[in-house]
Amino acid sequence: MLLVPCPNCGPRNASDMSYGGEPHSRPDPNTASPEQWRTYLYLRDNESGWITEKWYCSSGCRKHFKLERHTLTGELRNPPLPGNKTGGHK
Amino acid sequence: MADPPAFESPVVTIGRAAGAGSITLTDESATTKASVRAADGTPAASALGLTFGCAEARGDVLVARTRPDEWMVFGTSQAVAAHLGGLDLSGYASTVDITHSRLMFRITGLAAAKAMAKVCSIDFSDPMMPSGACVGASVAKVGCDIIRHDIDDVPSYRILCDRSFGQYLFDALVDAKAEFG
Amino acid sequence: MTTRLPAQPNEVIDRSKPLAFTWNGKKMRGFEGDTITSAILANGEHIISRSMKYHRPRGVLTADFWDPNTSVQVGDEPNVRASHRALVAGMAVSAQNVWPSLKYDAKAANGLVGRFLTAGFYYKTFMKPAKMWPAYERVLARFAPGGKVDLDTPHGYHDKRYAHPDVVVAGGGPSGLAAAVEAARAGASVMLVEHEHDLGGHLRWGSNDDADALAGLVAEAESAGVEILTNSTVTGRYEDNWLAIAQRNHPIAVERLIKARAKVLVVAPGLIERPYVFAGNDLPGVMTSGAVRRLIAMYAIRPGNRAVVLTANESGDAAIDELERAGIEIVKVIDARTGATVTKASGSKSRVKAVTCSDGSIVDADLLVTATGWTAPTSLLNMSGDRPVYDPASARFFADSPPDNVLTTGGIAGDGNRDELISHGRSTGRLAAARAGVARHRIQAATTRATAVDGPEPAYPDDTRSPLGRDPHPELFRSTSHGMVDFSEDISSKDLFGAAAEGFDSVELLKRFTTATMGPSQGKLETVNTVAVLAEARGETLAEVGTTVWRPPYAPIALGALAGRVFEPVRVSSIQPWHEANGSTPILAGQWVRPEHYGAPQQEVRNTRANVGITDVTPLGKLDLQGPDVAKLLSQLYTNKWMQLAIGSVRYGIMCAEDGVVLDDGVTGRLGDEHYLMTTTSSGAGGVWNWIENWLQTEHPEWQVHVTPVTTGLTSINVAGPNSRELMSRLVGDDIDLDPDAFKYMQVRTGTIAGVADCVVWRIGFTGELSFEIHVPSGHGLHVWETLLGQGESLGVAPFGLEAQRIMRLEKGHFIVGQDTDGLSKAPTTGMIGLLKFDKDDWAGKPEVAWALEGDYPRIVAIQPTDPSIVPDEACQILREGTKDIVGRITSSRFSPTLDRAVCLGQVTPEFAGPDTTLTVQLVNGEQITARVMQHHAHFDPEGERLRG
Amino acid sequence: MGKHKSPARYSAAGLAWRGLRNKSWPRVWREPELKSAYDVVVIGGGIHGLATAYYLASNHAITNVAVVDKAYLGSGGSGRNTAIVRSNYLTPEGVAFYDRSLDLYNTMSTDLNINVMFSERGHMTLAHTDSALRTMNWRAEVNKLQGIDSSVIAPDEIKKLSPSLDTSPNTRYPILGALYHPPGGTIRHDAVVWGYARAADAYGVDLHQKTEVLDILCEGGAGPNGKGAGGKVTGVRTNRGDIHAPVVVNCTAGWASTIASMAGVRLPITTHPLQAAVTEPVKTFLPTVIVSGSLHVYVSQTDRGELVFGASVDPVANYDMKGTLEFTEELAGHVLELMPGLSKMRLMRQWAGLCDMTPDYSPVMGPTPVDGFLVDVGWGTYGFKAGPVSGEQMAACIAHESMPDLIAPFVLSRFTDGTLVGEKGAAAVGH
Ligand SMILES: Cc1cc2nc3c(=O)[nH]c(=O)nc-3n(C[C@H](O)[C@H](O)[C@H](O)COP(=O)(O)OP(=O)(O)OC[C@H]3O[C@@H](n4cnc5c(N)ncnc54)[C@H](O)[C@@H]3O)c2cc1C
Ligand SMILES: NC(=O)c1ccc[n+]([C@@H]2O[C@H](COP(=O)([O-])OP(=O)(O)OC[C@H]3O[C@@H](n4cnc5c(N)ncnc54)[C@H](O)[C@@H]3O)[C@@H](O)[C@H]2O)c1
Ligand SMILES: Cc1cc2nc3c(=O)[nH]c(=O)nc-3n(C[C@H](O)[C@H](O)[C@H](O)COP(=O)(O)O)c2cc1C
Ligand SMILES: [Zn+2]
Repeated sequence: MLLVPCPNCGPRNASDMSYGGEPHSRPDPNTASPEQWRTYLYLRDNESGWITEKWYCSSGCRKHFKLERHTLTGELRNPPLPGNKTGGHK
Repeated sequence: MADPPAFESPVVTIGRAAGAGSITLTDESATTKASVRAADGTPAASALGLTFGCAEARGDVLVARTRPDEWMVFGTSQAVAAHLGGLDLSGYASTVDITHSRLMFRITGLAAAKAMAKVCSIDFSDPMMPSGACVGASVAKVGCDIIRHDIDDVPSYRILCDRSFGQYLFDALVDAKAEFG
Repeated sequence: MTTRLPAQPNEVIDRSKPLAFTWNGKKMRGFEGDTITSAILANGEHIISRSMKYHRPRGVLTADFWDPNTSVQVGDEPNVRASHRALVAGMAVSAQNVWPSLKYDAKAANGLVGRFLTAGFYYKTFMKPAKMWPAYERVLARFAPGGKVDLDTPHGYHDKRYAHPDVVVAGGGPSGLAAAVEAARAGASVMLVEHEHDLGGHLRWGSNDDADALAGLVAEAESAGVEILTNSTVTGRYEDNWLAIAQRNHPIAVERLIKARAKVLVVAPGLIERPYVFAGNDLPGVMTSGAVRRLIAMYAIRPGNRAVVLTANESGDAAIDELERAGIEIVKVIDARTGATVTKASGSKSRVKAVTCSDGSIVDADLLVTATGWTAPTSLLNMSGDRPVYDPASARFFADSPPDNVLTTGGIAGDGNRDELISHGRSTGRLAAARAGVARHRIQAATTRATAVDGPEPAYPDDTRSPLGRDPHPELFRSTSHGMVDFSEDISSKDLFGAAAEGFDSVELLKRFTTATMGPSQGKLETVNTVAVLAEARGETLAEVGTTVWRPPYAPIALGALAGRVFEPVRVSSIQPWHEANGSTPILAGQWVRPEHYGAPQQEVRNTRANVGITDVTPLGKLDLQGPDVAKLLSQLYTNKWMQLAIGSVRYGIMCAEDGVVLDDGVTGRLGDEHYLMTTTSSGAGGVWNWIENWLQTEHPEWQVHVTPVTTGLTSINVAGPNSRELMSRLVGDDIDLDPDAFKYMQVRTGTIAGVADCVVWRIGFTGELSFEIHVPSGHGLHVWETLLGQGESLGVAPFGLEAQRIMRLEKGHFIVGQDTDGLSKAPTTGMIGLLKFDKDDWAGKPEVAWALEGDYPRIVAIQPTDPSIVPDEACQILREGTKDIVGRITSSRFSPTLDRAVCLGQVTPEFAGPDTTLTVQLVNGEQITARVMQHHAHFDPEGERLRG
Repeated sequence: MGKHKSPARYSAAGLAWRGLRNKSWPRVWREPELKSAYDVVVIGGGIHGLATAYYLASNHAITNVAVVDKAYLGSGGSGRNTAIVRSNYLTPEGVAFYDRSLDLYNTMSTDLNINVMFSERGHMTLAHTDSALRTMNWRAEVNKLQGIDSSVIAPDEIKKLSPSLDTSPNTRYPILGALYHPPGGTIRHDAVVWGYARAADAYGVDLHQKTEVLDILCEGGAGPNGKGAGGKVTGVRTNRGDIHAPVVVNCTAGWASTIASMAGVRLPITTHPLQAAVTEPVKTFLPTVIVSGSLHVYVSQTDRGELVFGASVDPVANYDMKGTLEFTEELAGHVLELMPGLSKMRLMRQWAGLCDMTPDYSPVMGPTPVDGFLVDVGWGTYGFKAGPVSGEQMAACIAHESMPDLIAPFVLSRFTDGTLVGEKGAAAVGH
């Protein structure tokens, strides 16, 4: 299980958190075209590589925070365990 | 009408070996509990102090900073009222009485951490969770706040959760501690 | 006939403790310390099973956990590894995969047609006639290997626990033991996990010096405070050194799963001896050198009488010494280091009789020992992301670059004598402890609740261990003949050649086509030979061919252990004990247990409409909202307006997700200037809280709002019916004025009820009756409930359950989110168009709701079947008459006791939504009925006179 | 029609003949040279890519086709799925589509001359709550109208069909009923992949393994290098060189977004691992496929005796296929809820594959804003069963340059038009 570094609580099991996925900025609801609004709703970069993603520390501090994670290797930008590069089955 | 009725605990402890053996489990749900919410820099936050994740006894109340912007205060209703009475809520702070929404158990004994390790993934070793530490975590799949506050150097944890889970969680804790006699 | 040898110096059996057991119904005796197979062998039998496909007799090959053909049934437990499982008194052991018996197996005839049953044969036949495949399939399925599940097996006491050790050492051989000792001495908390019943690894069947060294290491480990787990396996290494450890020796649990977050994992699993591929290599009597040594040294078993030994290494040489010491005749030694080898073993159906050597000689023998090399159990390293590399000089795989928090030592890292192994283990232990120390420092420093760390973070230690050497070893995989490669799957080298020639010539395709390595030993014995055969077939090197993917678990783990004890939280209201004591039928709604009814829901409805009913609605989500910006938050969440809500008023609202789909609904009341109480649906409570925090933290951090969930802090009771005001008047204190003009519909008051202060009461109701919803501090919920019943006796009060509530809401035409709406229903579908306020600047889902209104959205309508007695099931489809075109569906339906007829809600396309439209509804039995769309959503009291009363 | 080189026919007689003469079978497919141009390049050697290529050749005589895969054929979801096949979906669009697939599966063994072991053993989706039961009823009613054999059955009948289930009312998650779908079952997934590959190869389609697409070549688009809306595709760049082609089809499931982004196209997809596991083999005792949405688990028993388990996708987006311990823990807990007698069975192997999840649990098929660049993606956790019909319809779409009716509801543009397909109820843990 991923050990997620919460900026408030320190490293916590991913099961203590809720995953929020890619952040995406919300267009102005009064001027957005259907295409812009639905881009916000549905379209995703879904990159294989480094991404920035949202987490919610639901059982710990209950704060939202962002994390940089590599979706292929599982690496974090600032891993709580030193020396924890992981390869994985790609 | 008559006197205000007595507090009804959500758990039946009788016949469940709660106190047997080297670990005791007690129901402290009737304790008055209050939550204070205040952002950094507000007078209330400065007055309540503490580092996030820490707790301490202050006179006859126990105060825990359970979230970066939340404190919990426990004690008798008078003591809690006295402690919060003078709090300056300006700059935006608020209080909610959570006596009825959160129940509280206390698990005490030399092997209490071992029993907790069967139901909770937090590291209960002394350096990571010393007396005077508190943490929000899942216990037997129920979201809880855990506050360690030892009695005479014997490890003791207070566990708070939503009242409705009371009996379920109590039984899970009785089962977890059974192994340790 | 017994094959037990006289006492051996380091034997693990206790001859003073005989144990009786049965083998295929036959009474036998073994000793404490025996495995099942050593006990069976001691009783003179040597066939343990029949092979999967050809039903060939099979015996002991490796005499350890990975022994491929020694799985047996023990009572209700299938697939017990008999060469690992300790014998217990009274065990009823039987052979698996035999029919009708181990000795006379009818399916052995498969062996005769073996040349047609080449790997993958089933893909090429049984296709015609197509109708016959099910029959063929049933026959094939009868060949499924393995034991039998007894469906009445009790769950057993399984268990789990978490652990946070600094260092976990997988493998308790000399190097693992040494690593554990040094790591513990350096101050680390250490768990040493050994798969076998005792520590020691290969030292357990070594010399007397080995035994002494072992005893010394064990004493060191104990005094250093290492937590030792024997008969336990590190079954998996997952992300961030999250380890699964199966503990099988727990005093009270059948099998316990330990989930350990290790700061450093030391992998010290030693090496697994590889079988050799040649004709007849699966005959009972062909064994690895390790098997022979274990059998003699640990269990005092005479593995045969006349032995041929094929040796390519020290282990083979040691086996020769061991056999000699045990007085077993060695008829021939073939030293593979000189290029000689075995070409064939032949014998009767049940045992080796002769061995053909590469020099052409044929020797009589009933035991053929092979020592042809090692397979590195790199599985845990693979799970750590490492891709081990093949070293042809030593003919095995080595770690390439595992992550820094995974270290290897011992045989998997290289070769050496005992002292060298121990010394490497020790330096590995020190390195592990030092690295774990940095991790501990970092984690502790990042955790505010933890004790403050001393000093700066220590430097991260480099790996300065002097590496173990690598002994040369001949690449010895297959002789000049074909033999078994996968003993559990019955796959021979010939099968593999055939499959490669057919084009299944990458290692992954070869595996899938032939099923090689897919059996219970999961490639521990077979992978390298499989790869070697493929390399031979392709004319490539092993490195070029590569291996398949190793996956968890390292060794199979019981479902019971993975499940552990079941934690399924259950929530109840404070009144639940009363419900249970008073004949309620419980129903599970999410995590909540609630009263569905108290025997007669229709009667509960009638009584509520005629007198007064009370119902426990505690699971309704409740959120305490405080702060100057609550109204802004509400405006953002709900589709309607909230800026002007007066203190003392409540309002109903619908929430949408950003795609305009209805997310939740409920009422929110304003209790004070900056204080509100929001209710949500029971199932929506958690989600709405998260939804709110998301808006507050990520979109509007400038808003000052504090949200506290108080769902269970307030016991909620709905008091409904014409007599409800009278009943309430008997309970409320002076602080609440019940006068209809003072306390109007859609208003909220706080005050005392039945002596309980701080109650919240609002005048709303789902039932359509005059009703009060009271929220009582839960520590007094039961008291208020009982007081209501006591005080209301003369008014005809009776409790009603969820079912009555559903009927009454349906009579009133209130939709339920998630039942009458679905994952595509946008707000307009609810018909609450008046609640959609487009002149508000922003609210969640606003653009989608606006666009939806312009289109052909489906409508929720009230529907009444023409025949009042027919209640169409929920989910019945509404069709365009005379066609199968679906134009809608019934979403809710009940028989209304109030109207004495069926009433429904449904979703229909706009074309069919107009009042008085006749609908065609198809019942579950296929019949069609007609029904009418009603003017109002409410079937009953559409003007709402009763609830305003 | 393309030139159909008859591959060595598979038959019992052939097996006997070769067995007697110790002769091995000819290669299943060629190892062709990589040409510099094809009429169509299909990216992804899973069931979708191979079926598309096969039907292009067999139904439309388009044989100058390459299928490229970065690894071995079937290395994606097609080689690691739990092989459950059924058509009892929720929406009429879904039902019609999957039913056609089932038809193709029914005749596949003879059509492709390889035994794909379609085991029509029946498929049961259990309901443990009222609302689940309501969804089952809904599906049953829609299914019946479309002529699909699918109905809701009561616990006693469930017990008869699958005696290992605990149907007593006193469990934590009592079984209230089940949607029973007799034509559903399992199939030997690898055989399907190999069957399409072998048959496509026989028509002259070139199968290129270990050929990774690194870029999509475009011109005329609004984005950099002529990519993006308004442009058109001219070929692909691979680790083995460039291939020119006017039509490029993205059949890469879990990797769909990575390929689409090479053409400057964004998709409504996130990639999540889905895990599966097998137990050690035991004598067969489980006759049907069992699915429980509330308990997030499904299980069937292979003819080899292992139980094959699956669950719902991992919550965290990932391209890594390691798998987690939590999956096995939850899985075991839930399996034992359903079948308490299995506590002594042992889990032998767990693995994971990647799933391309869409917001409405329906696929994305057909044209994209880049001319000649087509997608057949968004297959989530349910795309194996759709392989045959998708291949057939995508081939038609390419050959006729228009969207066939069966797949028209699944166009990419629905995510800008807002006309989503509501399969979530049937597919979330549907399989
Ligand atoms: C554990 C699991 C269980 C499942 N169970 C079921 C089930 O029971 N029933 C069901 O119907 N469905 C099931 N599914 C879903 C099903 O497996 C997939 O939807 C289906 O296999 C997708 O097939 P495909 O051909 O589109 O993609 P895949 O088979 O995934 O093929 C995609 C291919 O693209 C290749 N590729 C990727 N990137 C590149 C590149 N850059 N260049 C070249 N090639 C590339 C990959 O190597 C891969 O081979 C399951 C999935 C999983 C993971
Ligand atoms: N002569 C022999 O019979 C023989 C056998 C094996 C190894 N060796 C030699 O010994 C050296 C290896 O010594 P060592 O200390 O590395 O190995 P070892 O074989 O002495 O001990 C390794 C131990 O690890 C245990 N183990 C393996 N995987 C495990 C897991 N996942 N969880 C828990 N326990 C696990 C095994 O049961 C074994 O007891 C090598 O040089 C090798 O050549 C000799
Ligand atoms: C339906 C099905 C059944 C399987 N049965 C087995 C099995 O009996 N033994 C086994 O080792 N693996 C089995 N596997 C898993 C494969 O070995 C392999 O793990 C999976 O295809 C994923 O590939 P990978 O592990 O190479 O990544 C099975 C896979 C599927 C899809
Ligand atoms: Zn946190």
